[in-house]
Amino acid sequence: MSAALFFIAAAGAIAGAVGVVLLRDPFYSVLALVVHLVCLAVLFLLLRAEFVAAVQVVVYAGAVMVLYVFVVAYVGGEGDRFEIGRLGERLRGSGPGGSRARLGGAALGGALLLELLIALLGTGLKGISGHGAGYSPGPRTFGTPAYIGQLLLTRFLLAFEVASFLLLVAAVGAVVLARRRGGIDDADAHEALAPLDLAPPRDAGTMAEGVGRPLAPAQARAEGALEARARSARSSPRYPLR
Amino acid sequence: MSATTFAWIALALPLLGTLVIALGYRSLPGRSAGWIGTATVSLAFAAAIGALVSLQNHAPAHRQLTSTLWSYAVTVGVDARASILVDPLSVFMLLVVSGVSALIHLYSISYMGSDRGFARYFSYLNFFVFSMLLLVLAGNFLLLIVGWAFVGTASYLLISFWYRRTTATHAGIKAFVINVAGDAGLVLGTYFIFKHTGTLDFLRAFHATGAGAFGGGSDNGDLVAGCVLLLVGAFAKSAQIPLHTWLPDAMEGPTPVSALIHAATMVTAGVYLIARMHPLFERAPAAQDVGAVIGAATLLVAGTAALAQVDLKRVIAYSTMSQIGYMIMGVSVGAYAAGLFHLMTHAFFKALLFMAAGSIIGALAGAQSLERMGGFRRGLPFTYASFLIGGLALAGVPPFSGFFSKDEILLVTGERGGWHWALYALGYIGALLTAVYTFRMVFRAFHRDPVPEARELERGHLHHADVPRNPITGEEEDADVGFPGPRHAIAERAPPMRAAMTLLALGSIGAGLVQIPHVDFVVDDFLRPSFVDSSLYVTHTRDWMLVMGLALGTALGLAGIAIAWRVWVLRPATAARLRARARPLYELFAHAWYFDELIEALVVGPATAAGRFARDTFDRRVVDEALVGGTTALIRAGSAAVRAAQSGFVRYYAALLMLGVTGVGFYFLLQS
Amino acid sequence: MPALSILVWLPALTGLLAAALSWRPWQAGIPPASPPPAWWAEVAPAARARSVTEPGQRLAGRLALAGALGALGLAIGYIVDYRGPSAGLQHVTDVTWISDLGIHYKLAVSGLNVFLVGLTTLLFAAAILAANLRSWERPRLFYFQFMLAESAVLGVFLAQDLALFVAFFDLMLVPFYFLIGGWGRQPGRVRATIKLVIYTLVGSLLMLSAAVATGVLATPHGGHITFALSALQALPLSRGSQEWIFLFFAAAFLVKMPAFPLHGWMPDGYRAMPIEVLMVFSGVLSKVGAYGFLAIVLPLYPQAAVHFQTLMLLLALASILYGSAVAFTETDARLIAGYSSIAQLGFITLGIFSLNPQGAQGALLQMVNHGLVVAPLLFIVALLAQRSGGSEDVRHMGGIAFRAPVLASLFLLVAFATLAMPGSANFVGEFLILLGVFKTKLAIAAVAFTGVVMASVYALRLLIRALHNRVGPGVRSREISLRDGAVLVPVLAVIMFLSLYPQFALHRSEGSVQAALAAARASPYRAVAAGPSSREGDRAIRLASAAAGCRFDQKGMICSGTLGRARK
Amino acid sequence: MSIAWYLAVSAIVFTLGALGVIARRNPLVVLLCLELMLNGANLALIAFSRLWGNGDGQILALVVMTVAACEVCIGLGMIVAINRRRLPIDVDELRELQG
Repeated sequence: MSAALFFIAAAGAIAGAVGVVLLRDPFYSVLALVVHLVCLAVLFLLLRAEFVAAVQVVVYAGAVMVLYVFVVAYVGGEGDRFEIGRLGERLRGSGPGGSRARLGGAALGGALLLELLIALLGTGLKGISGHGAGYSPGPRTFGTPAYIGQLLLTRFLLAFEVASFLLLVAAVGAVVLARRRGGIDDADAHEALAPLDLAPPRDAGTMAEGVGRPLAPAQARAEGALEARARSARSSPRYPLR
Repeated sequence: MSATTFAWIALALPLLGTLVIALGYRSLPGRSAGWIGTATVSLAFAAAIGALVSLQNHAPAHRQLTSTLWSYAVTVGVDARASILVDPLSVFMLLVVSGVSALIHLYSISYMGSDRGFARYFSYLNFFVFSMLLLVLAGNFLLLIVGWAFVGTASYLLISFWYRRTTATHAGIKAFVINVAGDAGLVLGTYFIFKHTGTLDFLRAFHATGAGAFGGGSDNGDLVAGCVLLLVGAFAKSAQIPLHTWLPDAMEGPTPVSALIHAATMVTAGVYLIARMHPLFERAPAAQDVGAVIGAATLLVAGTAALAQVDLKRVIAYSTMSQIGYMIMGVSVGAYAAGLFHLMTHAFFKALLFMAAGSIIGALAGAQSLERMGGFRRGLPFTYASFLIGGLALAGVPPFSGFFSKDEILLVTGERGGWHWALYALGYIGALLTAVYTFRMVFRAFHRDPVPEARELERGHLHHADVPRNPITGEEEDADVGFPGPRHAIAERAPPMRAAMTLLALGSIGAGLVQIPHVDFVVDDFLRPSFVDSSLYVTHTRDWMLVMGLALGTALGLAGIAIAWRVWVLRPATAARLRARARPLYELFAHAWYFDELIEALVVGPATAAGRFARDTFDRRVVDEALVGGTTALIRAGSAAVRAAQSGFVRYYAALLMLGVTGVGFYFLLQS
Repeated sequence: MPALSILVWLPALTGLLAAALSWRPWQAGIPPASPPPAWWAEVAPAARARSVTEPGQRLAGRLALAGALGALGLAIGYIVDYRGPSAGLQHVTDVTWISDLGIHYKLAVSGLNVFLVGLTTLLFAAAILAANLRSWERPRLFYFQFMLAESAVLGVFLAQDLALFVAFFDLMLVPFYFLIGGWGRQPGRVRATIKLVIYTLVGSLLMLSAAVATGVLATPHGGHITFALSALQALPLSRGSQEWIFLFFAAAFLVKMPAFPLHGWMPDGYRAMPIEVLMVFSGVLSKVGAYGFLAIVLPLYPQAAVHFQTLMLLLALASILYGSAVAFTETDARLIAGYSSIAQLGFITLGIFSLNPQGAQGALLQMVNHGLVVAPLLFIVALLAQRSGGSEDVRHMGGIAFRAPVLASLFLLVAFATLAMPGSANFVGEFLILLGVFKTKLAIAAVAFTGVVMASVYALRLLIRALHNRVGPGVRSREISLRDGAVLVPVLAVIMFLSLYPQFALHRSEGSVQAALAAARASPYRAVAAGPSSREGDRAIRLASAAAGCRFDQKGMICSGTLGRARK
Repeated sequence: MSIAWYLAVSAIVFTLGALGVIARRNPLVVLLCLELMLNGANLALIAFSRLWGNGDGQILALVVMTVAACEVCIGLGMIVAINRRRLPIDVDELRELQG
């Protein structure tokens, strides 16, 4: 039973990862990552890490990914193909796509994978082929929230606090970076965005915008003008939901 | 007071004068600078007399006194103290130098009276006297070298006194560099002696030499090397072949300077040196022979060259060279007393000749060429008289001083016998030449029909040039420099000049009488204590040689005068005819045997070329391009390689990171 | 006397203080009251005008000057306080700096460095006084860098720990990098700075590696590593390692001097530096190399010193002849001074590697003398340039003497001291140096004398071309001003004093010099250096080294016991 | 299932993420690939913690998640800022430091 579950979850996780890497469209990549995370959570469960699995689903697949979705919806960016060869091409300036670079990249990845496998599986650990330490189900046994909580608030209190502080800093940093005015904004950005500031679209920030409902003609024109200017600088159109 | 105290005073006074004049060059009114200088030197002369008197009070055996003020450089085996050695020899030089210097200071007050650099001139001149006294009083090698170089410096400063003249500055640097070469020889010779004796002090070194520091026998290799190197110094200073070329050019300096430094005192330092070092030289006969031969050669070369010069001062300069040739030869063959005696008389009559020449030059407003002279006999009677006295003394006509001193040198030379007879003969040939060129000057300048300037002078009007010109190149002087200045001085109109010349004339006449064979031996007896340890200090001579020498000297002197009379007065055309007949010989003499050209080609040219090559080619090509260029190119290449990695592609960095991780992992896998 | 650290760090601290106190942010950028004459820009591009206008300019300058004078006072105190010809260190300051590496912060006064310290403080005081006569851009930074340089140089001279020496040696480079690059004369100051830095840095790195190697190799098995010179002298290295370490040190020091053929940075560097900086650079920094040879190399690597003696002597000889020959034809007055100092430092190296007391004594004296002489010479060159229309080319000078007799006389004194006129202390130095060389290698001494003669040629040539002959076209001669005189006269006074009484310096340094030479003179390889024929020399070595408990193998001499330890 | 299988999966995921970081140009996707790598590491951590029956690995995994979250915040914030500056959303175009 657990074996079957493992294979399904593992297949899902790997598939999700492949999807993240290969899919052209950032939005699809995000969704693939969600799939991957969920499958990973299943694997965690199989490893008796209930709390971590829960956190994985709630925090990662839930919160973080939603953030992604919003940013992708706001920024978008052109979908690019998975193409190692482009790298070498970029480096050489824009020459013809190098098959050598592609080969090198692949070889590199292969070598890394091989090494990791050897390193992880080839370790002299005897238990690695077993199912791990003994496990007796119980209220506060290995992996339960109580167990984790106790560890976090006793042995790893410092790490816990530091992590929380790190989160705080990150939050503040994100706000500073992403806020509209000041700091890194330059003058023409100001007046370029002025119309948006003064007269936000009626349904700005609501789901309707994300769904891309046709707007009122006046706004359409206003935004169209804005789009034109934006497109000139930003090479990709604002990303619409399909 | 003891003799050393007097000596220190004599040494200190001119220095004091230098400082006073130099510091007060603005505030000193009128000619007071000149009077101060004269006063200090005269006082130094007085102090010298004091030293003489108090030295004579000692017993002859104890007439070598030393005195040390402070230790100059006493370290790691070197003993150089500020010490002086007072003995008859140094006192003798002290007297001659300070005496002649005092007179020449006096002369200069009028002669340089109208020069803008009056104060500067006298501070330099006092500095020279100080240096010369330091040289003769020095009690060890280091101090001797110091004085040696100081007189060279003073001579440089005074040669290029009129520093706006390119010819003067050239002459100055030439004189200085040749003298520095001499200093180098002196220092190196000192090393050789120090190496064996282990001391720089004269008396100790001589004592050690006597005690066999250079081995028992004579002609020890190092000793000969050292003495020859000392001779190099002596030759450079005393203008002996081949280091003599600076002296004729040195005539660029003011005439009193030529009289003092380049005739009477400094150029005779070489003679003093050899006399002072006789304990060393007598153990190195080879070096002595070198000195004798060079001296003889110089007296011939200079004598012949003097025949063909047209510049009055240059003629006298060459005659100085040849006279010093006599002295060097004399002290090298052991005729110490005779050589120093000739040094004294020569100081008198040569200074006198130069002063008289200065008077003529003044009358000609700066022109020095014999071509422009003639017939000054009536215009400048006093100058004529003194020039004649000097000339007779120089030509060695009895009873003038030169007659006794020169003949005594040759006499002792002959007494040595052997190959010295050759030197003896050469000496007398030189005597004939001397008489000829001396009276060539006399007749061409004072006899024959008067030049315009002379006529004006007879009418009582002193000629002034409308624009001052450089007597050598004829180019216009730039007016900043005083000379010839608004007015010139001639002895007839300047009491100080006349006073100085009178005294010197008396000296030139009478100085010979202090040492007349079979009559008195003042110089011999006075100097003997300095040469007690000398094996060559001979005074008694065989009578027939004495008689022959005196007769020969007189005859040759008169003959020379007769020849000159015949050639330049009776038949003035003769000179031109001779010149035309023996053109190459004349050229040889006129170019002074082409020594200048030789040195130019052998030393100066190559050195300059090497310098150019080093600067323009080597420094630029090899050092700058090969070394520096190579280094920078290397660095550039390296930095370029590193910079290429900084492409700015984040993905590229990531790839490199991965590569690194893979590599590290690979390494560890291989390790396990 | 107060601790040496005060002397070392006083300049840097006052420099910092000056920078801090003279900060006038609210009145920056006031234009100069009177525009400078056109030629002034060529003489001193960094200077805006003779009149000090920059806010805080005067205060910064005065404070820096006060610091320099304070250091000078302390240095004089140390010189006066220095006792006798004893070889020992005095006023030792010894603090453990990095205990794990055995690096000590150890400063001390010895007969070798006491006069160099005096020279350093004197020249820096003079140079800062000279700098005060001009107005600089960014004065606070300028004076701070200047004082920092003084601290670094003092540290180099006083350091008694190899690592500390290296640290100060490299610290020296920093301020000069900025001083030349930031205030140098255009054009070409950047190129000059790069050249200088590359040259010096390569040398420094070689030296660093050599120093580390010394500390490591000298550590006995199980012993604790140390870099203190006194300790290292007790642990000599094997001959093989001594030799390459010697070469590394020699490279660093010869570049610093500079010596032929490593002088490539010199012409550009000299042309580019502001004259005040050049005064100390040429006067003091060039001595660091020579001092390093005397205080570090000879005591620590005696066998290598003996082994490379001939090589070093020939290099020095080449420097003498080359420098003299170029100075002989050069027309840029600065470069005449520059190449002449190459020749002078050649003499100093000659003296040091004659490896006998006279030579070393002379070399030490000559270091001080050359510093005392070259700084005023360069300053006078600047003064002449002001009078000859801003050009430092002797072909544009001439006839300056007539309206400026005092300046002429000062120049005369300096010039004659430069050519080692007998009667000057320089002559005593050269006399001792050549005497030492004469005793070691007669031929080399004889050839070196040509350098003496050529020195008289180029010095007089400079003097005559500048002061005498006809007045040059652009020359507007005028008398030296009192302020400029205030820079020159103290230095000249010291020159005069040393000329009259060199014993003052010789007496104090005698013991230390002999101590520095002792190891090299005691080295068994001396036998080769002095041995009549090679075979006898070898026998002599074997005897001497056997006595010293050493044996031979293909790696050279392996010592054990008293002299050193065997290394595999 | 034996621990080895989990480890294998984590290795594969990590490698995929790494390749993605190299190969993709859209910063958003690059961030996602970073997440993949972190998750691969997480899986390994948890597997090992299971192997030892010790919770430390899980705690570390939690910390890694926190870090990942922070990284996402900052990364996305920067992307938004970049987008605000009208700069192309492409890591290859963003080469100079002063935009």
